[in-house]
Amino acid sequence: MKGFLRRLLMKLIAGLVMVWVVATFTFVLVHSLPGNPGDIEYDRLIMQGTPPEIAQAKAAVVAGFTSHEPLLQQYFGYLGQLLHGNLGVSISYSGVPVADVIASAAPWTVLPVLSGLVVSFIIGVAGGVIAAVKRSTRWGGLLTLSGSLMAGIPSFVLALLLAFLFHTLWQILPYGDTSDVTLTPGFNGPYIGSVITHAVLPVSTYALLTYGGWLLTMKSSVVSVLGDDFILAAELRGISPVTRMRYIARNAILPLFTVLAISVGYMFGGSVLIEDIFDYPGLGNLLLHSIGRRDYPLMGGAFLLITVAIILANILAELLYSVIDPRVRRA
Amino acid sequence: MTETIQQTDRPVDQPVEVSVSDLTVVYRTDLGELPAVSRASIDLVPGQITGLVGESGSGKSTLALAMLNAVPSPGRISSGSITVTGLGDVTKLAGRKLRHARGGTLGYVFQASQNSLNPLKTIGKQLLDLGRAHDVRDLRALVRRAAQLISEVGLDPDRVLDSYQHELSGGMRQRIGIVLALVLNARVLILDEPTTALDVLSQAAVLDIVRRVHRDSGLTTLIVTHDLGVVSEIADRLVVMYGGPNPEEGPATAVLHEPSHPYTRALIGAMARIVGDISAARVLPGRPPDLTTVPRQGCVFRDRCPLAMPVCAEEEPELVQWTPGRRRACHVEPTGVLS
Amino acid sequence: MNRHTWVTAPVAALAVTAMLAACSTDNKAADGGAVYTTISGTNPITAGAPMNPFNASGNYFLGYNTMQLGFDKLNPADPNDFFPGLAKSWTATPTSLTVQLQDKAKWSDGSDVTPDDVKTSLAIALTQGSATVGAGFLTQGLDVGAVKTVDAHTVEIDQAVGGKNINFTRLVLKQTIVPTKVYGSLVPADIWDTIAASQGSDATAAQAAIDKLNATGKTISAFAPQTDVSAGPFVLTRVNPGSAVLDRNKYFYDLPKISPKQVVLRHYSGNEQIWGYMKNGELDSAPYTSIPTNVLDEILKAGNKRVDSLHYVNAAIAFNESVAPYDKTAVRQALAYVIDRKAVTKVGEPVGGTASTHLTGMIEQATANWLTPDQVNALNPYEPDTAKAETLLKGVGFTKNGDQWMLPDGKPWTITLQTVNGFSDWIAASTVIANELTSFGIPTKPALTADFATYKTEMAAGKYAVGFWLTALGPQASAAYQRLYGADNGFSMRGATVAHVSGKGSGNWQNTPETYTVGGNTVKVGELTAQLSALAPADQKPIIQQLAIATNQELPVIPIWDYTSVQFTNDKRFTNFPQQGQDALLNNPPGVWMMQGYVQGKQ
Amino acid sequence: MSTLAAARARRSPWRVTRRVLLRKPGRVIGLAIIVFFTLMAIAGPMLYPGQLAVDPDNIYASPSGAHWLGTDFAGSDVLQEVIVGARYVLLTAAISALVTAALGTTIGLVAGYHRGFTDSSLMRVTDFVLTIPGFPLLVVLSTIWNFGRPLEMGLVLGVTGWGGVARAVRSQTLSLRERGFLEAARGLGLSNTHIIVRELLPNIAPYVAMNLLLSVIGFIGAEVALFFLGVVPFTSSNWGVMLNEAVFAGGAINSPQALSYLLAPLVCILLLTLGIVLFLDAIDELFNPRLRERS
Repeated sequence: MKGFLRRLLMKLIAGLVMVWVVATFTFVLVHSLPGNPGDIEYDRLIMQGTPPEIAQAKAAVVAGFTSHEPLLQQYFGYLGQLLHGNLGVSISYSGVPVADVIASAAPWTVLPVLSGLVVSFIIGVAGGVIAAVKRSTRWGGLLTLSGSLMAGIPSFVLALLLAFLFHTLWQILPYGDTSDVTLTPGFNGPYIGSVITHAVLPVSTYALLTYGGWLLTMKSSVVSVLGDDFILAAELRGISPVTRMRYIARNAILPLFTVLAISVGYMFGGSVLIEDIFDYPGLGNLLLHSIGRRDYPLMGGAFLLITVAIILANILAELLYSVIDPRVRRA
Repeated sequence: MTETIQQTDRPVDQPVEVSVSDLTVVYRTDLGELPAVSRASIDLVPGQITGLVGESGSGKSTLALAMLNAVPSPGRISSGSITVTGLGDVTKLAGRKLRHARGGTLGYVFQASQNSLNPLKTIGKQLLDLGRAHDVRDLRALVRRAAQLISEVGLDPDRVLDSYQHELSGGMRQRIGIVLALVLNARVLILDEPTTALDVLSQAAVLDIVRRVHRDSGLTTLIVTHDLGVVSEIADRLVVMYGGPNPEEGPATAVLHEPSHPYTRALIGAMARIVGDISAARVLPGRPPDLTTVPRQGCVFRDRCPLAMPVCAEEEPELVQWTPGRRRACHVEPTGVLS
Repeated sequence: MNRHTWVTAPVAALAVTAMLAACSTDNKAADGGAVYTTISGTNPITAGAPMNPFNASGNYFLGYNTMQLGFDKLNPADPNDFFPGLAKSWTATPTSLTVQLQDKAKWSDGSDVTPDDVKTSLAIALTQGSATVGAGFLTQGLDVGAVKTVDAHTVEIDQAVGGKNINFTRLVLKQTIVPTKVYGSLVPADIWDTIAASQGSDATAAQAAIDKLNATGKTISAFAPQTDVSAGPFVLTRVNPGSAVLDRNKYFYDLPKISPKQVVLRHYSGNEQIWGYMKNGELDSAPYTSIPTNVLDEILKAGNKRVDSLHYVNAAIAFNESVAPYDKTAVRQALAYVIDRKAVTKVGEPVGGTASTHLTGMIEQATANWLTPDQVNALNPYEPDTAKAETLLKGVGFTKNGDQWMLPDGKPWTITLQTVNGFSDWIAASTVIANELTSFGIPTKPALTADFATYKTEMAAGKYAVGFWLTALGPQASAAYQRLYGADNGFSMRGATVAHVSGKGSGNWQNTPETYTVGGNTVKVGELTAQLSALAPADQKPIIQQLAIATNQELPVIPIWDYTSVQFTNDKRFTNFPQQGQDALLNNPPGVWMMQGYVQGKQ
Repeated sequence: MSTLAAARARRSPWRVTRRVLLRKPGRVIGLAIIVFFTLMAIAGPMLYPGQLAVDPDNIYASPSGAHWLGTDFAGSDVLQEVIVGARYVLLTAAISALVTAALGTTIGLVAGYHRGFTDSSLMRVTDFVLTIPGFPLLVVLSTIWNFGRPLEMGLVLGVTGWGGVARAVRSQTLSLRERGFLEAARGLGLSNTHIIVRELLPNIAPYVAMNLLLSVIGFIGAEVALFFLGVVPFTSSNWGVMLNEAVFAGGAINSPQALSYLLAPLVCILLLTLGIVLFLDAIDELFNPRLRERS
């Protein structure tokens, strides 16, 4: 247990170092973007038909939130703020704390991603078991093929295809919003129902996106566990089929934790496209918005958050792994 | 010499614990169903340790698995019977009865090189799983019995029961395998290559334990091995296998000292260690049989046999008794082999 | 929230969902009007943004819950022509503006809109970047010197000492009026002293004052009020992730005119979403989007009505004249002859664009307004004519080698036509232009810049020789010509004189000559343009005429199409929408239409 | 019986490949699809030299004899665009695969071979590359660098996408080590370079090949996605550009006229993915003989 705690601590420290590296990387990246928030605001207003003198004034306010200190000084300031858990203030939201902006966007990424993860996990793992057991039959082969195909299809192609089929062609599912706007948000049936129906397409996209990973990993894992000696040994000792299934399941599930981390990363990364297509006000959209408006702190914050989610998923996978595998826990 | 044979010979009326008769196991392949074990017959007598020897691929492991009616797919028992006292014909058993026979009456110990333990559960937990699977009411008694057995095999019960597989050495795992095979008071113990992949010291220890528990519990034991050294140390009887019907069987010392079949002789020749004469060591020519290359007609060994005759290609030799207690299947006269 | 609620919440959610799904009620307002659904084109709706008009992404909606003293009619002949807003009427002197507030003007909490609210609002306006040292003070900015309460409904706004801004009325009327009770605490008590200091002659003190104002401005724009206090016809009830919901303000001064009970403004991230809503008949009106013909058909089929109005902007091709051969007038003219603007418009902006005909640097309507018919007829329309183009090119030393044109120095002439990502109309147009030019013998490749911010930066750095640009900004001709002969061309005003800079870092990327020769006369474009902003419209005419004719001859840019604002209305739920031709109204959001008595619910 | 001859015949690489390929019809189809698109990428632009013809009077035309897949926003032929666009997509994927293979294999091999400090520092870098969310990073990068050309796009994709291959190669190298492979080679007195290049590389090549094919799918997805999102400036036809135009400018989701413009590139990407996936199955079996003998 001591060794385990020590490794967890090491993982956390490594995670923190990674956060620092990513923060630095993001900082450099973000500040090498050409253009500046003030100019963009000015042109945005001009294109909306705002008279130049008023656009100029408004753009000046936005520009006022942009730091003009030397970059190195900004960098240390940024790190200092990060240490205090402060992501700074947004430029395009004129001084609203980045954390607040992100907090209001995060649920629209996290909830669909997690729902998608749960759905894809259930379907993918079940499919993987079937594909493993029936691997010599035609259906098993087709199931495996479906997994490889889903793992290969680009997320946005999938999203567009789903939108086209279910929205344009068959007109059974809504697309391009989070809920029916005529409904009052809150704790009422129609609204919740509407949120759920609007979430079907994005969540399905997230789910299909990672379904292949689960299925393929589960399949090969089950196949290899089925061939393991101890399963035959258990059978020859007269262990009951239910217990044997439990043995198989627990052993076969181990490699899935690696997939968990990869899936989370993949989904958060894919959120940029999926949220753009389904117009979900989540982190991916926020990132695009912040890039378009050159909102450096917001861009850095959104990017950092997505990265931290991936790092956390990795640590979580590691944790789960060691909970279930004594070879790791008691080594 | 003949005296020895007489001593270990089995009187005709001696009770038989396990009787394998005319057993054929086939594997389904692209080329159709090919036999891995063909018309094998073996009797296991209580109180005796029977050694089953042959090269890899000779079908000895398949036979051992068949005794638990556990031939892995795509293989199946196509004919013959395996009668175990108190259980009847094992090949006819299915479902719960079969499951209770395995581990209950028939204890099976795996090759030492294989991991026969679930890596994610402690030995104790796996013991409890075993108890539950066999409807053992008093699990405490089971644990006590296991602890006793573990002590008998020379390990510390408390430590072992709380250990995971990866925390035990190869020799320790093998002893645990024996304990788990016997903990439910099996009467028949089948060991598949129990010493392969163990170092010399562990090998000796494991064999010693097998001998002891066999004696103490009055078991009927079958050791499947390719290692004639093991057999010479421990077995009372010896059955030699090669693809089809056993070429030869008889009391261990007799067969080892007076091989009456060219294959047995070749096997012994390849294992010069047991006679201590390195100059006598010869490599067994040719490749061991495999499903696709085994001849379909005549003696299966004839391609590699130095004494092969034209008749060997046409007719399969029958397994017949030639001296009391010893049977052989060969067209060549015993004297022709022994000389 | 206590623990118990937390635990049972999911269970309750399921039960409620099941119950309400079974007997789902119609949420549409029944009493006193329907729900008016539309799009706010100005800001995407973000649930996390504050309800603050001074926030760059704030949830505030002009004409609905955000009020000005008046609403701009975009009248090119009179920049101070406004619809009344919170101001019922106003009278202007050269140095001040006296505003009569609406008699019944009230905030949505029932309190009166007072002169003090106006004073606070104008002070805030001066913290919002309006006060900047040396940026055209006394000619351009919102130079409010003092705000005086005359009586409970009358307020006098004075220009700073010495100020004579002819646009003063317009600038004041356009300011957002917010309640003192919400924003007052953010405004320092001595703000007017600071404002005075910022306008003073002591440069150091002025700069310090401006820094102080800017700091206040930042606090104000980041401020997030708890609730919306509106003096407009609606008040913001809530902001959802996909929409903002505004309910009718029962204290609105002209309540009987407001028919909808509720306004829902839907979020959009791309034009295609607005098209989808319209196709489903979900919108009562929709703002301008760049639209392809096939989609237009779908929208019209769904029962929406198209309403066009003027849009004071056009798409043009701009040149960096420091790069040869674009410094030659003949070259630019030749290109204008080669590019078939009608064909290009058909692909680029088939619905919301009309091909430019007179190329004066202003939109067509403005050209017709400012120039006499004779002058208009005398303008060169540059009808597609490759023969003329060839003559012009050969006249300045170009040669043709086979199919390909050679520069005077003998090198082959190729063009990279720069556009920017996301401007799908420009991109589509550039493919056609490239096609035309290539067929003419100038191999042309369209090139894209990643985004507009980069485009602007690189354009200002003089990296593009030929690229798309928005020109003819209006409605004032001064704005249109500032675009051509202003900062981007190195001209800037220093007090009464005009300075000209060029070269690296000057911001001058157009690099036209400082003067043109038109009909033997020298036209000082920079100076003339600078004069425009200080003149009353009537006095602008001769200058505009000079600039228009000079621009038509010299073509510092080649305009391709004038944008038309194509809006849609749907009379399924409401009637009496503004009609085509009511440009002054159509240029304002539907909230303003309602205030002026338009848009009634169908019962 | 000529079992020996038969066995030898079975082991000839060409025969094996053919046999493995022909075992399932899907594999042949997969290979056919890949070959088809590769030919399209090579020959397509030659088929239609010069610029795409525009026809302002024939915008978003329905499929017809003259335009099999209809026309786009400028009246250009959609079929022609799909064919011409294949080159960019595949060329970019090929370049990025090359970069990924080079970087991933080198780093994986060196890390697995040297272990210790070299290994752990190289793996930290790999972790970093794997942790940074790839697509958002590309979106940000696209604003900084103009990678509108295949070479640049391929480089960027390759440079940001080698993590997976490096990890696979390293673990494969480690497992070769475990098997005493390296000790044996060292025992023979072979130099490090020789061992890495001559001994390890051939053993690892199959895994690199498989991982590459997998990452090629990812690269195609990513590059097309960048164009679709409209963050990368495009100068030529590309499937992503077509999708972008179809959805954001053509209203294909709302208007049936632009449908073929939307579906043509979509189907191409789907087909190509399917082809690679089907073909991968064959490669998998070729390099994993265990699978071969099973079925």
